[in-house]
Amino acid sequence: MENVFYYLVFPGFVFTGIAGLLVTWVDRKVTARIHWRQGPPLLQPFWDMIKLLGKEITIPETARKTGFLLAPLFGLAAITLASTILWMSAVFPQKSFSGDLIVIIYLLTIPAISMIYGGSASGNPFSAVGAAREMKLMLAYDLPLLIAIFAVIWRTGMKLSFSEIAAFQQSPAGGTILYSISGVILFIVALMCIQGKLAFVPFDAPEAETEIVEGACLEYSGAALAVIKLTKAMLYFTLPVYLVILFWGGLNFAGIGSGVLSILKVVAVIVLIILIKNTNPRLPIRKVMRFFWGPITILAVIGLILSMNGL
Amino acid sequence: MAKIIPTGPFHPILEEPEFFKFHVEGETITKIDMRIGYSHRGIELLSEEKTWDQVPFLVERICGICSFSHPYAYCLAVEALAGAEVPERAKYIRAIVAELERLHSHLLWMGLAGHFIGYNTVFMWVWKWREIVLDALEMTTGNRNHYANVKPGGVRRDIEEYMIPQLQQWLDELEPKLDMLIKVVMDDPVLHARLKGVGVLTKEQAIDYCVLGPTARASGIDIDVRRDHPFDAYPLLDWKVVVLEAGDVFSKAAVRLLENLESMKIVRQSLKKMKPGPIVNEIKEVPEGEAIGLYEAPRGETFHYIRSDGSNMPIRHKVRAPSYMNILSNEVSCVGADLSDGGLITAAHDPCYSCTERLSAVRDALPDFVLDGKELAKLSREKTGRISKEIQQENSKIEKELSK
Amino acid sequence: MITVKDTIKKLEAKFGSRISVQKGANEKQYFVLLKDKQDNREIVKYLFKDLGARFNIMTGIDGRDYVEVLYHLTFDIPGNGFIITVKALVEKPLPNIDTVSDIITGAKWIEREIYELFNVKFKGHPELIPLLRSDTRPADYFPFQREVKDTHISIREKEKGVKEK
Amino acid sequence: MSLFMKALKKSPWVFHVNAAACNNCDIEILDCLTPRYDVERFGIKLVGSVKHADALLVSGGVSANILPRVLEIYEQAPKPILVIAIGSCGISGGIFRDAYNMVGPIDNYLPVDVYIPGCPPRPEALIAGVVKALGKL
Repeated sequence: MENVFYYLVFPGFVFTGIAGLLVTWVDRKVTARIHWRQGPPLLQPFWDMIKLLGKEITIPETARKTGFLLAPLFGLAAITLASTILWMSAVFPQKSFSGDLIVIIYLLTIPAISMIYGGSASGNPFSAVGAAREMKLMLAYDLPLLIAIFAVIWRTGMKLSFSEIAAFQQSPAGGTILYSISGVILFIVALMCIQGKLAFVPFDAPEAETEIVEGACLEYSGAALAVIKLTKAMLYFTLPVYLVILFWGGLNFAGIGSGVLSILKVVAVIVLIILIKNTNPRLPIRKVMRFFWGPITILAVIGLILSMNGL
Repeated sequence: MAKIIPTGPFHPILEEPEFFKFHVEGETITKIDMRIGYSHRGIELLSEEKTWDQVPFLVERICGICSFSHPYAYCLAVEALAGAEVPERAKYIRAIVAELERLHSHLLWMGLAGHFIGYNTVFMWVWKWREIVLDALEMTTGNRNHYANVKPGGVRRDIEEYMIPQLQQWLDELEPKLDMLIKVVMDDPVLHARLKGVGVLTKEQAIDYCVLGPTARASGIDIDVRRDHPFDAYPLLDWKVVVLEAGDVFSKAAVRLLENLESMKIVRQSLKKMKPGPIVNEIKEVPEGEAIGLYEAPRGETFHYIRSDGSNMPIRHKVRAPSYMNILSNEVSCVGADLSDGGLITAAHDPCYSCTERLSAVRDALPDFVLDGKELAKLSREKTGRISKEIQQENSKIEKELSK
Repeated sequence: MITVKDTIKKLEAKFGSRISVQKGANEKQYFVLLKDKQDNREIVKYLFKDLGARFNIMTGIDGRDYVEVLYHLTFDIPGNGFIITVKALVEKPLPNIDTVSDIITGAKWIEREIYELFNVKFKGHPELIPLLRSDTRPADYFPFQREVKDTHISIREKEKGVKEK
Repeated sequence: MSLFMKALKKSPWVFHVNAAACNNCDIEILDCLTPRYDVERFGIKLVGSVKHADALLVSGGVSANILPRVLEIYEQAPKPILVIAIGSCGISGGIFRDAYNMVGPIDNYLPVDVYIPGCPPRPEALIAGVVKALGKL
């Protein structure tokens, strides 16, 4: 029973959902401020969700019904699981099992796959284009991300569980990954990949709202659209936490001071993402792939080599 | 890719139904077919059922951005036919409202062009400043656009004394912003790299296609109806016509930017020179005959031809908006450009249907793929992104050499 | 400095009896009536190429038994620009006239529009297809023709026909 | 269901259809986005796909060749959907009412909830119109 509470309420669905929606609110507010606009009120994302839940779900007859409706639910389930495991390793270190890093890596790719499946199932040419681009984007950022994570595992002495990685970084012997040359390089690589995973502006070809009209989620409406937007919001909250745990000495809520510090780290990563989002134009999907396979992968390999011989 | 049939999805760029088909080899455009007429409303037939005084209301609703130019050209035609003389004060009021509208139209295009290249903040800021011009227009004529201010023989609404200081204060508020905008555009390396040499329209092509307004002045043709066919207050004021030579998208933007300053000058001088007096002398009856009225709209010369048989209604009224000639020049200025610039060039001369709602590129081997207007906007934004990166790299290289 | 006076003199010298010149509404607008519509290419070419006029637009006016085709050419001289309009009368049953789009490329679209609205065929036009092409209008419906326009009500009937289809 | 209605009032997503308008109503809709009016404060968002929309802003008296497309858009929109006719062209066909290829205002074909008068209607009127439409729910 206790696990159900963990999955559904505390670090799981409810907590991440609310936090995710708050983060999207911060994002919309900051972008509006840059435009000298006032931006939406605090509860706006919540009202959007509730409204979408009430709207009618229209299914185009060209769509494969079951796939079209189930795909978003897969994405939501995956992100809930991922965020629960992530937070469990931070709040109750003894609960985390060895190898949960590998589980998280898989779980975090399922939302993208669910978007691809949903987009192509909807039968609309626009969404087909959106789904194809999402696939290309996934291929692009997966390689450098895995190299960066492997470098972290190598640095912490081949440990595969979050709590051990966090413990290693906090212990005087290890020292946080970020405070070393290779650490900084790996952090930048991971940040770019996170930006790609969230499909934000420099790499938002799949769902570019002024491009192919909302991309893959064009045909979704009502509750199905609410699920997609919620998954995106929860991703927006979970990925910075994922980054902080791997690269920035993990989250520990032992004392008040360290708890506040780790929250600030997460906020810092979010602000970084918003900054990248607002300061550069969009890249076409071909350029995005070339960008990821070219400079970013080379950077990741350099980071790996540097961290191998102890820099 | 399958055929995409968007039917008016909203897009921050003003979308009006216009359809371009680029024939593409690899990335460069070889040929373009254009199809217009989606919002053809048969206005010329309607104006034959309206009296001389009702036609300005119809003619001003041809297009939302130049809603003072069409009635103004029409009234000049009627006044030529009736041989009426417009009172002095009415001439200045007409010049003020006309130039304010030119400012409002150029700023609107600036914002949209900024969005098209990828600078969303420019879009928001320029439209924020444009509100000042709309306030001025609303105070002097009562409406933000569709001013219903000009009528054959004079003007409908007078500019009272208390309005003048407020107008001058607004203009002083706007002037520094325009200068800042000009500085930003003139020496922003990314814009130079992005817009220079793109979609060039040489002088000979411009003459052959008879393009008008800023599009012609950007290609070195020194024509401006306000100076060549002088009417009303323009010969009494001193201002100059901005002419550039390069004919590319950059000089089309630069011509518009510098024209804004000229319009400000005209409005300021007219406000000073205006003396109290009557603002209209009614035209009793329009004799039989035909006449032509020309006016320099923000996008070029508008042409109105009227023919009357002495009755109180025109029997034929021909209207030609400037974009009618400018859009045709796409045929030449687009060829040779690469696809991501295609949308930018068609939007560069600010066509009155300023949109590329649907654009399909036809590749000989592949089945043709349809790019929505928005996709075009994305392509052009990416190019900006790429160019700004290259420039940053160059700058960093230069700094490294300097620092050594 | 080209002025109105000597342009008219040049025209009369070159075309003499084939044209008759009338003054328009004011000093700056002159109308040149062509006796025979075949001369339209020659006079437009002379005005556009030799005298350096700018082609403004063409207008179609539907008369009882002929269609008037007007070519408006403008001279932009700072301070005293003027407009010369060449009028050609095209008899009704089968209105057709030579195209000028090979002399002035800018005239391509307006000739297609006049063809679509007045049914005037321009011989030699590269692709004479309707310009506005609203797809619900039957091919033989020319809204600007006098027979259709005279009785305003008839437009509504014809229009109703279009709507039911 | 009142919570859903309250939510609908708080975040109305709007989709714009240009049925042969003179592009001035489109400019005023764009003006609502700009810093001075900024409709995002009320949660109003302009969406690119009709599937996400709660309200249809139809501007312009409908012309013959755009009518079938506007009807198709209406069918695709998820119900409950509001139809708001913009400007005097939207209400009565305006000054182009008896042009030969205009087929009458939008309410001959779609159930219209709110008419926003004005040529062009001011941005404030547009916002008030959308808010009034929500009140009708």
